[in-house]
Order: sequence, then structure tokens, then C-alpha cells
Amino acid sequence: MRFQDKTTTIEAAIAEIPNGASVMLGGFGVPGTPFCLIDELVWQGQTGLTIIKNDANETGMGVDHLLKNGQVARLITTHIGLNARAIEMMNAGDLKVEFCAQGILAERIRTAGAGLHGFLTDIAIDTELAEGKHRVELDGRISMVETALKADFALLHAEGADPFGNLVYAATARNFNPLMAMAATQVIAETETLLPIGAIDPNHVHTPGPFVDKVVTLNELTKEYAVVQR
Amino acid sequence: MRFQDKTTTIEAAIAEIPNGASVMLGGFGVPGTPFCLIDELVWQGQTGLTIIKNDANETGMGVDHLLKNGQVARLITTHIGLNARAIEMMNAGDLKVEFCAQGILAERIRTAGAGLHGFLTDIAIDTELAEGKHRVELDGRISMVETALKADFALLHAEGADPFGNLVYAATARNFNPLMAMAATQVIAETETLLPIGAIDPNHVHTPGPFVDKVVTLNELTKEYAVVQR
Amino acid sequence: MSNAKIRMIRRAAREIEPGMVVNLGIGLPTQVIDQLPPDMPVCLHSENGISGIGPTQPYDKADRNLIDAGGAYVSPLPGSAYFDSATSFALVRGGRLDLTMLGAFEVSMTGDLANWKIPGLFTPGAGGGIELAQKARKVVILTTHQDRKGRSKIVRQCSLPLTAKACVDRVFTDMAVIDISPEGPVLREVREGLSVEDVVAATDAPLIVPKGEIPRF
Amino acid sequence: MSNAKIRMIRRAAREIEPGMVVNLGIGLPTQVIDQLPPDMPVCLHSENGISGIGPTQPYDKADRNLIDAGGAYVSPLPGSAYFDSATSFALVRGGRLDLTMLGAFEVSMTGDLANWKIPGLFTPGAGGGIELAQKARKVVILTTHQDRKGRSKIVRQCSLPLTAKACVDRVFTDMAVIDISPEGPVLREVREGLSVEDVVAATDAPLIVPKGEIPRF
Repeated sequence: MRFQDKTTTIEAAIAEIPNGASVMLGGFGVPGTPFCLIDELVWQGQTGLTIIKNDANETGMGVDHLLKNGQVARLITTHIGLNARAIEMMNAGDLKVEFCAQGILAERIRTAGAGLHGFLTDIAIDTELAEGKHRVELDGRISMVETALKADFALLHAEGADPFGNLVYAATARNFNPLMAMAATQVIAETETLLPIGAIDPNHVHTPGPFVDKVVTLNELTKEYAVVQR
Repeated sequence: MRFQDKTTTIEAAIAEIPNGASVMLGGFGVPGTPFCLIDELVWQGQTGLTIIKNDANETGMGVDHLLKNGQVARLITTHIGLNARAIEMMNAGDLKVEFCAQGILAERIRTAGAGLHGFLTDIAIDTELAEGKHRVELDGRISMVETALKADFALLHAEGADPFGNLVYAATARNFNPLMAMAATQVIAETETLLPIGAIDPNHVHTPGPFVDKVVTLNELTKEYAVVQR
Repeated sequence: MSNAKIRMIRRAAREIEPGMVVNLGIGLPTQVIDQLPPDMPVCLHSENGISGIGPTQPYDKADRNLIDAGGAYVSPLPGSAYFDSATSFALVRGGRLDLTMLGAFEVSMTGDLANWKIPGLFTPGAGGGIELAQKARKVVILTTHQDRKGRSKIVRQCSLPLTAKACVDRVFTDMAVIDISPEGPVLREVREGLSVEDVVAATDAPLIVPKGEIPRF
Repeated sequence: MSNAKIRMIRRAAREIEPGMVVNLGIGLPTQVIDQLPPDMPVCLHSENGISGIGPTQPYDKADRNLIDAGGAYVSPLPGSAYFDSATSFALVRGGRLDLTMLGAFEVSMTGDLANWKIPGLFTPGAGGGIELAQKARKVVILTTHQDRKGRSKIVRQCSLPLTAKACVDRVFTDMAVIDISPEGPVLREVREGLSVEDVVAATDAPLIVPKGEIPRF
């Protein structure tokens, strides 16, 4: 027995994304953001996208290219404070932004990935984020229902991948990537290094291959992956 | 800065468990079952315990010692087919057994570990396991509420641990261990090897140290850890 | 094993397509694996936390920490991964398991499955079976056509507690291949040496028999 | 930095006890770390997925994949661990975070905290702040006593959108240490060089002043 080879080109992988798709993007700030996959998406120009990402990167990087290019209709996120354009577009009504508490966004994504419908929590219960949330009383305790959040596509950044799609992430570049790997219909991972099958110790795999559909090997890292000197 | 040293003796660690405590036990069959911690619990003899474990091991091993010794009032589990004593005790009314679907048990434990109240699922909805479950309708879909399952103690088996409680598990000995590590007030891990601090690559840690309270180093593995020849 | 069972297992193996992620239940389903072409890309999942199960190991070569959900000592392959039980069932419930092959006590004409409990006789708990039956993309059953007392396992309605409702897509027995269609169970193939009438007579549920030649396996 | 702020940060550092797991918010709280004894056992958590944050790195030595939640390039320590965002917040919500130190726009006399939104002016989203404020075992605030316009940050009632209700245990300012008790805010310590009256006058919320000598810091 052997494993399926899921390697493909960046063009072919991104070409699967139609206009209007929902797309999860890994990353917390720079680490773990799939900048090359995003660049290809900018190049191909799909529009009306719903983007799900922890943050909106910084102006001039990653998600910001999609915003500038007018490809994003809706952004589900936790914090966009480092991207003035995102805030401007939101305030001008050109971008619909849905804010989640950060761990709740992570958990909504994981819940979809786990094939569950939602979860019960008291997080943000006394804040404006609680508005409109369905409430349940159990054992005398009030909980809010947070619904599972799935997407049509997830674009991930891995440090290493084998052709079957077993992924490893480096340091804090892990963040939302393994959660999004579980929660999208089509999961596309870019990898800094394509490792031969068997090169990753089964104990060290962060995202098991069955969750991943396409593996794209990066030839070189663009400057957006580098250390940001502010 | 440095990390707290959580190493202790097996006697002292288990002595914290009072009569009537709820105790999670890692393991799926033999791999990952903390046999030495269980042996010490049998030796110390705490009674009226609620045990939460995937299975009841086999007759003559692990959980079975606690059952035979009359220490278990209640067992929350998924499958006890390999332990005739557990089935007999259940049928005779000497042991209260609560069955969960296996992934639902895993998820209920993780939900407690994640500080959430419960989750919504359709798993087992048309079966007798659905009886008495609270139902919620969301977007025209019926879900059942599964509640978070926490415990006073979790007893885990790790292949390696450092003094701060960073844990690594071997192969399928991982199973419920990392989930239970999140879900108990006091988490006690036995380890085959005590590794020096820094010996585990931060990318390879399976259970981060902050989840663990006590680390017990095993001198030698009892024969229950060995390959079972049926 | 009887020749009829061997034929059933060989036929069931053809259900596995290249690239699939597959979970094989304890018993007959596990034996399907030996019938697959050695170079076929397929990933075997076990719910205790492994993707990419390799060959079963004899006791003297076994890794004490590496079993499948049935307790058999297995081995890793280049490309295997280990994970915790929550991730393992996320894979099942989240739609990443293409196929599961399970055993059965009873399968109803609407695809209900009973395979985990015989009240008063066999009450071990459901383990991972409910989630496999309810959430695998395709659920096929491997079972003898009748139980030891000669009673049909494909029934009008299950008498035993259900594992999952309307979950079964296809049943492989030592007599036939039967699809559960919206109209009811359809006889697709008959074992070499048996007639359609033999199968119909041995089956409690009313079988839909398509016109024309029924293939043999 | 002003001497008063340095005193505040030094005083806040004494809040950290050996063995604690601590999350330090962006800004003033991050600077507390430099005040800890080098051999003190403490584990710094950052919500983007690390336990055991080591020293900040200059750009030429930075690991591009290793930042804290504020975007600073940090380093690992022997004993650090990396994990995903769900695990990171499981640690926070599950009760494993002993202490968080956060900034504030407003703290109410009942311990309500507002620190994430100024409608119309500052609307970046809450990030991980809500969960830190609501679920850390102990929540302490580091803030100037008054804003740049001289308005008290310790108020009767928050006018800004809340981060979390009744979550604050203690406030460290450049003027005082204030506990939020069930009876209201209690003045515990006053900065060297100030009188109790100075602090009371600078505070919008009515302060409970215990009898006897109020310690200085």
C-alpha cells in the first residue's frame, strides 16, 4: 500500500476557487500566512470572497492585497488594528466585517472541522459581541450558542509537507493552520519544503494527510515572509 | 527565567486523590494506560471513584484492578467488551456504567478542557444513547447538547516528560491522554523517561507543560505495559 | 474460511478506490486489506489515532504502543501519522473518511444498522461504531447473509437497538451484493453457484431484482 | 519612561508568584517581565501559541516564525512549547492561566473592563482580550491613573463597550494600587511622594480607604 500524491501547481490549486467562495487563511500576523497562495489568488482575481482569518495582516501584505484589489466582500476576523485600509473600508461600508473573540473564532473553525454543529460558551456574554446570539440554559447556567464555521477552501502555510499532505508548522506559524485544515471542503497547503514520504516522524505530524487535498511547493519565499522591521 | 519543577513521587501524587473523586484515565486498550498510577491507586484504596476511560482494559489489567477491589462506583466509557467483570458488575447493578459514543466522549472531555459548556451534535440522534438529551433547533436542524465532562484528576501515561510537564506520547498511546490533560483540576502524568528541560523540541510537544501538575518518573514498566499475547 | 466468505471479501475489496481514506471494522472487514493491489494508493484509518496502517505484526516484532482499534499490533508506513482521539473522530465526522466497512447484526430495508447491542446478551458499548456508521461518506456492510440459526440479517425492520438510522449504502454477504436504494434493497450481484431465487428466499426483506442478467461474483 | 511608570511596573512585577502561568498584554504589561528575578520559575504564555516566552530578539537575530501576540520577535527557552490557537485558548478558558496583566481605557468600580473599542475612533476588534479578561484566574490592570486629558480611568461606570464584566481583581497605576472588592474599589497602596488625598482626588470612582497607614510603593 502507498499514499496518494497530492502535489500540484499553485496555478491549478488556486484555479479551483470560484468567485464568491469562502476562503480560510492561516496565519497570525506574518507567521503561518500563505502569502504565495494569496498572491496567486490576487493574480487570478476571484471576487466576492468571504475571507476568514485571524487578522488582516498589515497594509501592503497578504490579505491587504486582496482588499486593495476589491476581491473581498466579507471578512470574519478577530483583530484588524494593523491594517488601516481594512478599518477604512469597514467604516466606509465597502467591507463587511464580522468580529469574533480570538479563541472563539479558533473554536468555531475547529467545531466545523470536528463535524459538530456548534458549541456552548459564556465568552463575551456581557459584551456587544453577544448580541443576537442564541441562548441556552443548562443546569441553571446561561450559555450562548456559537455556530460551526466552515469554508469552501482553506489556504495554509506549512514549513514542511510530504506528497500525501502530512504537514508540520514552525513555531508560532502553527496558529490557525491545523484548525482550518480540518474545516474546509478543499484544503490547499503551500510548503517551504517538500519532504519525501516517510521523512516526517508519524509522532511529529501536526496535520495528518487525510485532511489535506493539495500540496504546493514554494520555489522561494517572497519578502513578505521575512522578519518585519517596523 | 526558568520553569517550575513538578516532579514528585508516585505515592505523594496519588495520595492527593480523595474518596469519591472523579478520575480520568488515559489509554485505549494497553497503549497509553497509566498502569503504575492505577496500581498505586489500588494500593492506597480510595473508594467511591467515578472513572472516566475509553475502555475497562482486559480482565486482570489496569482498570480491572480497581473494579475487583471495589473502588469504582461509576464508569463513564465507550466500550467494555474485553472486560467480563465490568459487564457482570454492570448487569448485577454493582457498577453504574454510562456509555458514550467514542468520539463524543473524546469531545466532551476536550470541551471541558477548552473551558466551554458543551457542544451541539447529531451523533447518535436516532439511537438509545439520545434518550434524555437536551435538544436545540438551529437553522432548521436539530442538534443534541452534549455537556462538557471534567474531572477532579487525570492520570496520564507519557513516553517522555520534562520536569515542567511537557509531555510526548508514543504512537497510538496518545489517544485520550492529551484531551484529559486539559480537562482535570489535577493532572498527574507518569513518564517512562524523565527528560532534561529543553530536551523536547517545542514543535514536538504533545501536551504543553502548563496543563500538567505532577510528573512521576517510572523506575521500570510492569508487565502490563508489554505486548499482550492472546 | 469458506470459499463463499473469501469471495465476499474479494468482492468487497473492489469497493475501495484509489486515494480513499478507509476505516475497516474488526472481523471480516479487516481481512479485506489483504485483497488490495500492493501499489494501490489508499490510506487506512483507525479510530484510536492513526492514518496509514501498515501490516499486522507478529508478537515478537510488535510495537507495544501501536495497535489498531481492534487491538491488533500493526505497523506504520512511510507517510503515516498519529493523533489523539478527538482529532481521529474529527476526521470521521468532518467528512474526511471516504469509506467504512462494518459488520452487522441486522440491516433494515431502509439502511438502518444494528451492530452494537443485543439486550441482555451483549452490551459492551458502541465504541466508535456510531460515528463511523453515521458519518463516513460511504458505509458498506460485510456480513454472512444469515446468522448461525439461519435467520436473514437483511430484515424489514431492525429488532435490535440501532447503531445509526438510514446509514448503509451497500451490503456484501456470502450470497449477494445488495444496494440500499431509496426504493428499498436492490439485488446487484449474486455469488457464483447461486441463483437469484436462492438469494431472495434467504432474505427477509423484499429484494428489488433488476431486469436482465444479474452479474455473478 | 517616567519614574512613576517605572515604579508602577516594578510594583506590578511583585504580583507574579513563583510557578505562575502568566499572559502579559501589549504595551506596559510586557515591560513587567524585565523586573522579575532571573531565577524565578514562571511561564509566560502568548495567545498565538507559545508557553515559555524567552527574551525579545533584535531583527538580525529574529526567527521569522516566532512572535508573541503583539508581533514582537521572541525566543524559546529550554522547556517552551508551541501549539495551535484552539489549544492556546483552551489553556486560557480552561483555567490554566494564573494571571493576566492587561491595559485599560476604563475600569469600573465593580471591575468591569473596557479596553478594546472606542466607537467611531478605534474599532480594531477584540482579539484575544475578551477571553483573557473573562477567564484568567486573576486579572490585573496596568494603566496610567488618568488619560492624556486628565480624566480618571477608574470610573463609576464604563462608558465604552465592555471587554468583560466584573473581571478585574486589581489595578496598578502610576499613582496607586487598587483592589476591586465586593464593596467597591479599595485603595491598597499609594505611590511614594503622593498623599491618599491626591489619589482620591484623581479618581472618578469613590475609593474605599482602609484605616491606618496606607503603604507606599
